[in-house]
Amino acid sequence: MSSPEQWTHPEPGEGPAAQAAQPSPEQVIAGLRATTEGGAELTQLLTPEGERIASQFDRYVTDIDGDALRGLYRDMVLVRRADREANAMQRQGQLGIWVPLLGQEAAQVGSGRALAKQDMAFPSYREHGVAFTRGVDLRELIGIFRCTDHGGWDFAKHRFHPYTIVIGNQVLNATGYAMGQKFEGKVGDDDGEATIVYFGDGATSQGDVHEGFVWSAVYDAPLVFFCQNNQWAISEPTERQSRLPLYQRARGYGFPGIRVDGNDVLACLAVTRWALEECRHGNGPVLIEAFTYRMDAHTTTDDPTRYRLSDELEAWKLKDPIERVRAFLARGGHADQSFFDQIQAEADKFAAELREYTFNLPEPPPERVFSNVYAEPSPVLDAQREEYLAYLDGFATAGEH
Amino acid sequence: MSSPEQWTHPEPGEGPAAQAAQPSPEQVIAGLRATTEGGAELTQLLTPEGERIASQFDRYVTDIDGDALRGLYRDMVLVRRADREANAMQRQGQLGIWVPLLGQEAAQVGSGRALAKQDMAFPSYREHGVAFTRGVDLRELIGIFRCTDHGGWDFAKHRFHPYTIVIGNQVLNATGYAMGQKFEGKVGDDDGEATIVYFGDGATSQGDVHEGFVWSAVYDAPLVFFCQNNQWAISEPTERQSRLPLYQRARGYGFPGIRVDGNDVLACLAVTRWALEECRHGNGPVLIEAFTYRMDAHTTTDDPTRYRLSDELEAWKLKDPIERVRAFLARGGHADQSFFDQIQAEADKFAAELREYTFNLPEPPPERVFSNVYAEPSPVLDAQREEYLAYLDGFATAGEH
Amino acid sequence: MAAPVKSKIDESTSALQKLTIGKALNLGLRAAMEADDKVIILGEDVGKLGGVFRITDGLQKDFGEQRVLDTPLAESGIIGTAVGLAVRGFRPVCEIQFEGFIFPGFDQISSQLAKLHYRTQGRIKVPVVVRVPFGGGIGAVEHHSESPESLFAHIAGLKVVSCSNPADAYWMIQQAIASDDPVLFFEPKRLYHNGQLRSEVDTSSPVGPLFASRVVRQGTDATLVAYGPSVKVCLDAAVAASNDEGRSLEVIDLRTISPLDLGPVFESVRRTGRLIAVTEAPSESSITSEIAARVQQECFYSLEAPVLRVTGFDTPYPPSKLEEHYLPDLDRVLHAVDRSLGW
Amino acid sequence: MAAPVKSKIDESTSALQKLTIGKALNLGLRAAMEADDKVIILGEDVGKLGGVFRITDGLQKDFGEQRVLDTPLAESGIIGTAVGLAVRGFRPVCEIQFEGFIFPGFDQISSQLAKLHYRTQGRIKVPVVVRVPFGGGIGAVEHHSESPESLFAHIAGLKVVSCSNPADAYWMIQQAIASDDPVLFFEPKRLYHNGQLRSEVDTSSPVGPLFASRVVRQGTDATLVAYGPSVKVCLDAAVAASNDEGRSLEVIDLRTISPLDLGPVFESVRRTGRLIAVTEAPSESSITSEIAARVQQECFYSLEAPVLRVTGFDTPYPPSKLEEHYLPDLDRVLHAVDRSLGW
Ligand SMILES: Cc1ncc(C[n+]2csc(CCOP(=O)(O)OP(=O)(O)O)c2C)c(N)n1
Ligand SMILES: Cc1ncc(C[n+]2csc(CCOP(=O)(O)OP(=O)(O)O)c2C)c(N)n1
Ligand SMILES: [Mg+2]
Ligand SMILES: [Mg+2]
Repeated sequence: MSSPEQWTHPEPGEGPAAQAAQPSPEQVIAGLRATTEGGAELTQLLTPEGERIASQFDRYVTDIDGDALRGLYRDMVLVRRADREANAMQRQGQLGIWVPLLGQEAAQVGSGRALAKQDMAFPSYREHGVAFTRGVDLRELIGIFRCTDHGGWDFAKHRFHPYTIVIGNQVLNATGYAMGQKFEGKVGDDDGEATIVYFGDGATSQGDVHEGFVWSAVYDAPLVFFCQNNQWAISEPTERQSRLPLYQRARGYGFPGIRVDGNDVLACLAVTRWALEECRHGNGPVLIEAFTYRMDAHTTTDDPTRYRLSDELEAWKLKDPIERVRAFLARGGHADQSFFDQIQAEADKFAAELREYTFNLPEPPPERVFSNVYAEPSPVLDAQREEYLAYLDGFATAGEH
Repeated sequence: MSSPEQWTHPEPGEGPAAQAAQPSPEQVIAGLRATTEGGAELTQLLTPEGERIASQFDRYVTDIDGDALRGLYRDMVLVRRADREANAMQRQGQLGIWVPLLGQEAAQVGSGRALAKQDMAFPSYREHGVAFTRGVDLRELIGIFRCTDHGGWDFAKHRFHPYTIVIGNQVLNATGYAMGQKFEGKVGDDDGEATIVYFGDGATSQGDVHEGFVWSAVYDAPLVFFCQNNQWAISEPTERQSRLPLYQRARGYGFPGIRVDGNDVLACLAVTRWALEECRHGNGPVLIEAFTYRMDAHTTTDDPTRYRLSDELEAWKLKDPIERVRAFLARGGHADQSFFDQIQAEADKFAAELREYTFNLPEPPPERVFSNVYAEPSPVLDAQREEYLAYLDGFATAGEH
Repeated sequence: MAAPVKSKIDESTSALQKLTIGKALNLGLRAAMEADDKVIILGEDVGKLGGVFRITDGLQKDFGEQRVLDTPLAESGIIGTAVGLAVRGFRPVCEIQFEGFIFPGFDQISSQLAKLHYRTQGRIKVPVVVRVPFGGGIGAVEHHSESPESLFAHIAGLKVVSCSNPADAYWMIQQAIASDDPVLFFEPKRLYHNGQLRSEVDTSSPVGPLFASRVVRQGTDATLVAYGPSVKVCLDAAVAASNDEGRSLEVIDLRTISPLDLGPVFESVRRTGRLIAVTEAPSESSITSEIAARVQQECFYSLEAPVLRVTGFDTPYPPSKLEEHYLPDLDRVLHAVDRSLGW
Repeated sequence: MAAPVKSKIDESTSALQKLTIGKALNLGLRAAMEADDKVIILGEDVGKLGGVFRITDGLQKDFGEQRVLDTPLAESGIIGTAVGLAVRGFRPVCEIQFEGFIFPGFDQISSQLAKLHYRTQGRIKVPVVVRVPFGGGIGAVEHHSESPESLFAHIAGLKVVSCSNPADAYWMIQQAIASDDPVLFFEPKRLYHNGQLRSEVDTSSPVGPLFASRVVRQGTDATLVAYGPSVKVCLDAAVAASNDEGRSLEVIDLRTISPLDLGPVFESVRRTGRLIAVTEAPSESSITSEIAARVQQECFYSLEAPVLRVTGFDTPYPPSKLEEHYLPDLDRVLHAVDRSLGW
């Protein structure tokens, strides 16, 4: 089912079959490397086993008490549950495609919850978890994947920009936005504004990401570059994009870069708060590399068995972002089984509502093809619309369609 | 005469007049900064006063005896003389435009002379000095500026690629070429091949330059990135492109970057030899920032009085790349006045030949418009050519044209 | 939508000024910046230098470095940050130094600038203007003389215009900035400082709507349609045809390249029966192709000869010593008129 | 010029194979790689994964990582390094994952790939092929269903082709690779694995020259011209018109988009008097505009109705739930035939 031929509606038996991946020695090594902790430079506050460890970033999470941590846990469980539901809906033919975030919940919820209301976020296409933290109803997002629209939320209200699929180019848009915050004098104190932009490990190779680094450095833009290094750009491991850990890229531009355990929601929260604070006060930009792992396929059209070993996935399961919070909460007596059960029930309901909504999503009307191409009227397009609608009407009248 | 309206053939009195530049405080500071020695990290073998100082790169120039140094001196004098001649020819209306290299002779001759015969060079548009070291007859280059062609030399024979005007995009072409050297197994020992690519400080902001860095690092391409930081991208100081010295950009990619005194021909030779050797042996790529100064206008259409102070130029004159070699040669008894006179005479002859050739450059025939669009025949274009030539013939017959 | 309000310029000086196209653009930009402090200019060398053509001359001095930005050298960066600035509420005006350097910004133009309004069902507006000096005839080196406007006309979501005279330059740039849609604004660089075109501009009231073509010379025997620098060529040809052969040629300045406003062209062709479309761009899959395609459809029974095109050839722009052969000139236009009349 | 030589594939298997377009492309690439070891493939995910459409399936395994390169994620890098590799003597075949992602590579295509041969008066050849899966109808998200081929047709120095069936896919890709000119090769992605089109391919001899159009169905009442995925639509329409209304439609597969080979179209229109040009791309300033412009000129006295166009609309590609409205289908083509015949 996860075969790529999905794209082209193959008949059964059409197209080459997925084969078991034949990893090269380098790939095995790369896989192993990827499952280390991300190197000595990795910032971690919560180990995979759920132990809280001290960090220089502790002061950014002093307010995170049991309650707050339960909140983060809930966020992640709900987001994961919705992700799995959407994935299942795609398998059932209810969505054209789904882009799973499985494994990246901590990176997204941690960074998303670090944002203040006045901050702006520019996502790529996998940031359903960030969307959730920005108050976007995931039902407003599902149309993208049911192919009824390109995103239905109120971008200005949620301060959450539309998804961008063209790899890397939202980085420049975010840079411009952050420059605007600066030009408007909204930077300089605790109430300052900042922008965060999300992109992947693969995206770091694009010229636009570089230009975003150059511009934001030159204009001191209050911008946090949040790179989720999930180890893979579809089938290509991070080694295809860089010799060095990606957070080190910042070194060449003169702003700080930091690597955080992307499966540690507390660390992601702390480090992103620090970075945003830097930006708010005019010390931006900052690059964060969240070291994480894409636990599912790239999208539902992808077949990762062709290019990576299941061992790798098994190793990363031990670092699951949700399990470690659960362990910490349980061990510290911050939550008991009834809490976990209640969250699970809430998540099931959340997913059911998403499913229900999706199934009932109306088909957009044909005139939508022609709507909003321009903000101002276009006679040429008006004529095309009129002509096409008249043509459709012809069928209706003739009863043929 | 150096007014920009040149571009659009203004009538006398048309267009805004050039004003005396009103430097901002930052610009003054930037200007001062630019005239320091380039920082503690600057590699220098010959001081502006012509003293030879010890360097870890000495071992790359052990063969540079008096003879060889006189050769480098000659190269620089000839190249500068030709540059001035071309500049004058432009003023006299004989060239459409000229791109002066004044002040960058050491960077170009030093790096160019470091190349082995089998190496390949990709220039930008100011590398007349490099062209000279590659054995390109400058007369084959003048057509570009007389606008009769886009470069007339034998690119494969000289291993000197056509000029590229679109900022930065030759960097990717050079990267591909260097990858090819590697794929062909021409890398790995003393006889290995390498490629060098030239670009400016402004170019470092372009996405293509970044992608060249990424690709060459990932494919271990034998490529020397030679950035002539001449402090200006037309009217913009380097501070508009980067917070950090440009050679540090390499840090983020995992290959070495080094800053060399671009007005020191010996240092440029040594450092480039080192970098090429690294590449030849498979340890590429390498970034070199040659810290130099554009002593003339950006091109003959530019008016630098609008954006920089003459003080800056005066300070840089004290670091003239030719004078320091002359001082060293004279002081060490490696050359006497008759040598300098002889070189000057040779340079004058060289320039006169260039002038003579330029004046006699034939106009290209009209059919050239249609030639070589494709390597293989194109009937559509053939028809356009025939039709146009017949139309021209009509005039000839009618005696009207 | 921010309509162009009365500018300080008008108050301080007479409403009628004799201007070149270059000066008119400069004053138009100034007026737009005075009218709306969300208007900002960004590009390479637009600050102290005033741009390589001096179109932004004096603006940084008067409006400061946060409204006239000398940017890093990267066109994708210029367009991409302009999109972000527009999302934030600014009205950015980008300068691309020469049309040949717009291509590194192509992705931002086609994937973001053109589509953001559609993608968001109108929730996000991107009132960005991209100013592009274009065309040949200035004796320049490579990449400095091209005419890529047709590429942008093919991309839905963009508006594309070109001015041909000082009054249009002054007003169209302000109207483009006031428009809530992204506008690619093509400026006939070889005419910037052309004194022949210097003419009185009424800075007190606009010359008409932005997205409208205009008959600039009336005639009865055949119709010429052009835009930007080719309008002057056509007008000169019409004068010559009238003087030398007593022929009456109608000339239409397209002004808006996308959306096309072909109403005046159809109307004219129904009268004259003949149309010649003129542009410096290569002909293949171009605006002139579109004009021919639509005119043959709308005026099928009126055409007495096929629509003819006088264009640059389907070659890269040649070395500029050869550009007189490449560029449509008065003779080639008149030759096409002869062919049309002789059909 | 390296002509496609007889491939190992032919020897090991029968010369007649039943193939889909996707498989034919895969075998065509394999044959080209066997014939000339300077042929290398580069793109995103073309190695182990075999490309997201599996067109390069198995090639890295058999030819190694230096001939099938999984590149960093950057399209300007893919095209730009391919140009450099070509200068070095390689024959690179780039894969752009979806047509919507070609734009970051636009500058390298227009400034280097298209012009290097001209700029150097033929001293440097750039035999690069850029493979681009294009078109809609696959129910995809944004940027995965566009048809940008007209943009490249407008750029002189490029050749642009598109295949519509397995035999052409197999041979045209080899001919494109063997060509010394840069070729943009547009592949009808929605037909890659379409079993209906699966047909016998004679792998022993080519189907004809690369840059030539072809009449794929003869007819007398009107002519349909199309390329890529629209050829199937036109053929289906012709069958329907014949079955339902006894109408005889001629169908021409353009195959070469630039240079256009309109000879067969002119010849056909002179017989039928009517032409409908079909494409998924927006119509404005497109290849269909060019076809209309040239046909109205060359066949002025033969046309009994104007050239009509059935195209995508001048909007961005809509959310794919709406694509059935956007894409020309059999009904819209037949509707245009009706209009033409009723003119
Ligand atoms: C410019 C561009 N090229 C190619 C693609 C196709 N594509 C979609 S996602 C992807 C990989 C992205 O990898 P990464 O940046 O690591 O993000 P991830 O998907 O892992 O979150 C590719 C190649 C695209 N969307 N845009
Ligand atoms: C893509 C592109 N944008 C703009 C230009 C116009 N332009 C020509 S040279 C130049 C400045 C280049 O500065 P730098 O890279 O420092 O090189 P230098 O001229 O100083 O040698 C600019 C903006 C261009 N040629 N190409
Ligand atoms: Mg990734
Ligand atoms: Mg410079």
